[in-house]
Amino acid sequence: MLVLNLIEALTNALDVSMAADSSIIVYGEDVGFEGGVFRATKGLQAKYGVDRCFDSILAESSIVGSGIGMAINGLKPVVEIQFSGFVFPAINQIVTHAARMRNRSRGLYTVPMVIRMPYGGGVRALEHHSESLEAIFAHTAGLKVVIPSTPYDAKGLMMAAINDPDPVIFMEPKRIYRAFKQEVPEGIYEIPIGKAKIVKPGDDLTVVAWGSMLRDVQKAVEILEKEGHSIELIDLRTISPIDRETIITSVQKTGRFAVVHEAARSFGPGAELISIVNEGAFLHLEAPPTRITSVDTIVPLPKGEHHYVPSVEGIVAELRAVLTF
Amino acid sequence: MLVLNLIEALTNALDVSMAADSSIIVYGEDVGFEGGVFRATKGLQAKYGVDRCFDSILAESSIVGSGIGMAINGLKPVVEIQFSGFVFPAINQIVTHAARMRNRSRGLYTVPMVIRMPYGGGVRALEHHSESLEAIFAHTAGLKVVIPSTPYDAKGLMMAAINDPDPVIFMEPKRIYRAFKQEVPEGIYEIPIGKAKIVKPGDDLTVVAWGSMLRDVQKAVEILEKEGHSIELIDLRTISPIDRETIITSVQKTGRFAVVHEAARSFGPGAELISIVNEGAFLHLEAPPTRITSVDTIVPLPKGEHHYVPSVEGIVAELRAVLTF
Amino acid sequence: MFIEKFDPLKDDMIQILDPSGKIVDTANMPALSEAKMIKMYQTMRESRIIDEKTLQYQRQGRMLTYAPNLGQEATQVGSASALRQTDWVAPSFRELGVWLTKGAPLDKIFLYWFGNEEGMKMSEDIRILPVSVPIASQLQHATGLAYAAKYRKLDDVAVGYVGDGGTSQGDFHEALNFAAVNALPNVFIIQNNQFAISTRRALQTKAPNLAAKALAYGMPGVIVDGNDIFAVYAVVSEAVERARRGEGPTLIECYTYRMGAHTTSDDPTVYREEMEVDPWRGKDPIDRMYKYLVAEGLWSEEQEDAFVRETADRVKQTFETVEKSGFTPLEDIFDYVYAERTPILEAQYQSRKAFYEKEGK
Amino acid sequence: MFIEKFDPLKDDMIQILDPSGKIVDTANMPALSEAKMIKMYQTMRESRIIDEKTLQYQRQGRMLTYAPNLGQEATQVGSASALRQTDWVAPSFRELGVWLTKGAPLDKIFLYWFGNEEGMKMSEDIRILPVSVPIASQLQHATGLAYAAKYRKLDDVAVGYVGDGGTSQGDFHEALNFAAVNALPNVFIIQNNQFAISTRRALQTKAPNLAAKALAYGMPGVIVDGNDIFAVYAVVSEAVERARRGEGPTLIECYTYRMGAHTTSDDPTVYREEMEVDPWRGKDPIDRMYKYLVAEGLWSEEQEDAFVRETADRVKQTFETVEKSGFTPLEDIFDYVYAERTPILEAQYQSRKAFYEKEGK
Ligand SMILES: Cc1ncc(C[n+]2csc(CCOP(=O)(O)OP(=O)(O)O)c2C)c(N)n1
Ligand SMILES: Cc1ncc(C[n+]2csc(CCOP(=O)(O)OP(=O)(O)O)c2C)c(N)n1
Ligand SMILES: [Mg+2]
Ligand SMILES: [Mg+2]
Repeated sequence: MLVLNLIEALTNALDVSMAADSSIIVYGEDVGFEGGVFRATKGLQAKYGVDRCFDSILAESSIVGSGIGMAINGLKPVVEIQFSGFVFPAINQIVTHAARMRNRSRGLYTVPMVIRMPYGGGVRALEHHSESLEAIFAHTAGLKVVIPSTPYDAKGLMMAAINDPDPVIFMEPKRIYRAFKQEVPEGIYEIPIGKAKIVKPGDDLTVVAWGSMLRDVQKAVEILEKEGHSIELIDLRTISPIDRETIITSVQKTGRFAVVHEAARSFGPGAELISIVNEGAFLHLEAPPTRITSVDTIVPLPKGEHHYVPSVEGIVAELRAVLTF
Repeated sequence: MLVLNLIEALTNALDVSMAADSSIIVYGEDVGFEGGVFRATKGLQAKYGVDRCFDSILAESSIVGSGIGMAINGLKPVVEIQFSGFVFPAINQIVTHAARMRNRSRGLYTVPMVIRMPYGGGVRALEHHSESLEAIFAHTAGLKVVIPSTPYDAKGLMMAAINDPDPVIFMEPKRIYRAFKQEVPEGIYEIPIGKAKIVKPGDDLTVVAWGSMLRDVQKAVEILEKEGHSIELIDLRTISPIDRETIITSVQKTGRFAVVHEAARSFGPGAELISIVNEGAFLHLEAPPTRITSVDTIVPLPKGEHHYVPSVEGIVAELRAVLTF
Repeated sequence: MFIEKFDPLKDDMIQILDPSGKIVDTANMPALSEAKMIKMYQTMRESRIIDEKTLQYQRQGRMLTYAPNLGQEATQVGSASALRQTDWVAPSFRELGVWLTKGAPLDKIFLYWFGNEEGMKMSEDIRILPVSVPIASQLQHATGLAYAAKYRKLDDVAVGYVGDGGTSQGDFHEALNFAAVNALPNVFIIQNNQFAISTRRALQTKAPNLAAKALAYGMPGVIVDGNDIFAVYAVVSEAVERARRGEGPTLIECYTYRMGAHTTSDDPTVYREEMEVDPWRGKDPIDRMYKYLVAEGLWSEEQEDAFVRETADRVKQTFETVEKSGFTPLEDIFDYVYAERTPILEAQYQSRKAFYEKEGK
Repeated sequence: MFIEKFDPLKDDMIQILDPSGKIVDTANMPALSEAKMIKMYQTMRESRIIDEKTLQYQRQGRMLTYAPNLGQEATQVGSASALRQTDWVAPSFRELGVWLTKGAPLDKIFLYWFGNEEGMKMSEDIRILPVSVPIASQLQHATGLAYAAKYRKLDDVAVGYVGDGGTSQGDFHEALNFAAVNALPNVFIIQNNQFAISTRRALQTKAPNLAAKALAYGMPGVIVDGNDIFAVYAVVSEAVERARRGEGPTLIECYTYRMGAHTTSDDPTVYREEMEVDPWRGKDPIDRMYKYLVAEGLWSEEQEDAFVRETADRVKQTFETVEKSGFTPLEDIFDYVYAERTPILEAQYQSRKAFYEKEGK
């Protein structure tokens, strides 16, 4: 067993995978020599050579677009977008090609690649360094969207993403890259894409969260459980394909539902979860399914960021309202 | 009064606006000399000169990005993206700049521009010519998203968009560009952005739709009303900022809700509407709020497109299920 | 031969076979076997026949939107003939001649334009990526194909096709730059047919020509008469061999003309005069090679007539079969979104299927 | 003077003031008043002081991420000094010298880097667009600014700044092409500081230099010693005047070096040796002008000391005021999404506000 934080777990996942499979190629801006601005690819160029781990040109569309060609021609590219806010120049390649090549060629050509990107706020960064864009990707057919919330999951989900036959958007909660360590197996293991995890069972309320919000929600849940409420907490892990069954089963049991996310509220991921709950557990609902989210403003610069994202106290208050509805 | 189809109404809106305001500049691929592939800008170059209506280079990021600069420097660009499926190369400019310039400069610089794009399927076109992407834009703070469904609305909404102080994504239902004609005032008038329209009042069910789906929904509603149901049909007109009040007031009255759209289902616009209904009318609900949508596949080529999009019969069946729940 | 010494800023153009069918540059005339020459000629002619018949079907309401490559046959067949079967192609949407040269079956090609994705499921050994509609985006794929070939120590080359309009897109810039930085085995072919729909080449760039754009990437750039199949073949062959030897990418501007409409949805009379098209009729790539072959005794009017007749028949039969193919099966739209149907896709499939069954469809 | 006759493929570089402070090209020495020269010098010096003090505050945990422009002062102050007040600038994020030259107040600049958007609300007459983080995207805005100026018959010029790394983005390509096609009054300035974070210039392109990229757009491209403020001023002035006269855009590569870290989040020792940085110390743009001014009797050690002391004090005081500015008011994040708060934003504002009130915040 290793004891790693989330970003070390990712580096380890890449390392173990590259050692086992020479078709894996890792690149992106500053990914090669210095090992990425967050050091997710640290040591990989030295170990596997510049052909397998390199600095791309400063051009996200090229990063993803060339990866599509590589994937079609037998490689397994794992590319980095330096921050999710910089994925937009690559969106044309992601949405119109990576997501569609299999369908367009009826399975003749496929794009098994992983597009990694640190996402979310809370690191007091410049503009465009704090975006949470999972809803946009999840709305796009042909993409899978994965967000780990622990080192163990990060490694297992990354290995699953690498072995997945389809393009995976792998969003990394950078706020908790180094927040805590966990035991992580040394070798190969996978956490299945498409399966949510019941972090803790409970009876009165189902709460779904993912990525960096999960820890805040956990804190909120602890506070509320001390007050005597019993809460089922689910880590979604995969945003698309979403695990409807786990959510619906839980809400059918608890009768109450809340989703907490950092992404903007309107037309955001929470809306999908509320719809799923309506579709699968309407008659069980004892309170309106609720989304606890950031507001619909531009993500503020650091001095205003706390206004944007849900706080632990805010989550507690909103969950309490659902519990006592 | 003029009698115009939807695209003629748009051309007329541009013409009348350009005549009144010399700061309006219209451009995009093939927009100038030939007047656009759909002829939305027909005659404008001849009438207003090549400086005010011109063929851009074949580069969507340039089209939107240069428009941002023009808008900041006193012009009113109304640019065309030839088909909404080709907006992706411009998304970086739209999301990271057009939508944010006002906020980033705390109101010092603003981007009053209109980004027009024909959207949706049903015209037996090639790949990427049938996309419905309203959810992606509506999830982005700083953008307004407008979709007309009639010639009268098309002109009035376009004039409102042109006069709006913020960037407006103007999505045009190309399937009904030439589907029917309507009386349209000759001069200047505006239909306010942000206000839905009650197409017809009713008591048993609220149905929301927009753009080209509206006519199909109207047909479905007629069939069901003949069976004795009373349906309130709402044309959303503006996707963002969404008119929560009209929707909530309606559902509080009817107790049942459905939204019909052509966009993909998961993480789509319908999910937001269902969430709004949950937030504003939960205790009034007599049936699960329902979304009737396209499926979560890639938009198929013409020989498979009918599998994708909701049909009138399909809408009838699903609405009936809501009415009889 | 051409590539290293060509200076695009001088705005020259390489030509071997002139419009009258004469070899004007014997030194550079490629050593082609008679069989290969005839094959190249026949492929151009076949491509023309297919275009013409498809346009006719379209006018009859039997075909959907179609993008003919009329006038660009030498560019396409000449360039694709310089490739080895394992070389890759990242096409745009106007490359019928390339598909035919690489052996793509016509029924598949028709099926695609008939609105069915199944048409892009070729046999693997065609090695052409599916039709790519978002302009210039496919060039990025060409770089990745080339990177993989190089990394895997295969000496395959990847060719990307783009239009004159496509050179304005950011993806054009990024792809060429990435290929040059990594000395990738790529050849980028600009089909400069003078128009992007209605927009003229002069409105796309102030560069003296499109090959000059290569200078921005430290890459050789060459201009070739795109209606001269020998010149296209010779230049592309040299670029492909350079790439295969590890000497990096080349940009080739094939100077040609779009004789027809942009697609069947387009009406070129709105934006160009017949007068303007006329001079290009005299430069027709097929006529030119025909004259040459006949003069050399390699082809005759009788052979021509027979070939045209047989091909037209075959095209007709192929189209008529495809025409009967009907709609895409429901499963097909669900089965290729991912390797496996996700639960939500399965549920949506079942729901649509149940609805069809109930409705008796 | 320079622009029309410069051939970027020859890989020359324009220099007027050499590292020892001597004028090596008297013919082209710009006619600058003494006052203006001293102002330019002082602005470079001020910029250096601000950078150094900000880095110090950052290390003390008093400042957020900051991108210093150490070493690039001549490029920035020299180019901006060639502009008229009504000329526009579309900056990237490393243009302190440009902001200062155009008269942006330091408290606003600090406030921005201190994490408050209010810092980008300058007075209108500064005419610099706000800091733009998405690499190269701002060049597109420069073209629109220029189009509008031209259309409105104002003879303002729009200058876009971009880094060496930024030349790889598609937006670089599209913006330059659009500007050239429309003969817009633009000047594009590449600050080639040899690095894009850790990525070396050689990894961005195989072009012999970055100015050569102008050839792709039929635009003149010039390379200038970016550490020589006279050369930068002279070349940019000529480009600006060309643009103002309606002769179209110019691409200028300022060849310089990023002496510091990319930003305070970056540790350059991971990817470059001190040894490599050393030679550039001898080319320092500020030392160079200092030597020249002292030799000409326009500046002295005493003046220098006094200026440094006063400036440092002022910077300190300004920072300390900004430091006390606290958090962004809640209203501010809601009030600039649109011209008016939408109903949903109003509701969200009220809900956050009520929550703060309840929590006693
Ligand atoms: C990104 C994108 N924008 C717009 C279009 C619409 N469109 C299709 S073909 C075309 C013109 C292409 O011109 P060119 O590159 O010269 O190729 P040609 O059609 O002449 O072969 C345009 C604008 C598209 N397919 N993709
Ligand atoms: C589209 C985009 N991708 C990535 C980044 C992250 N990033 C910030 S600065 C930088 C390097 C910029 O290098 P260069 O253009 O040379 O400018 P310099 O920093 O040297 O001034 C990168 C990759 C970004 N800001 N925008
Ligand atoms: Mg063309
Ligand atoms: Mg740099």
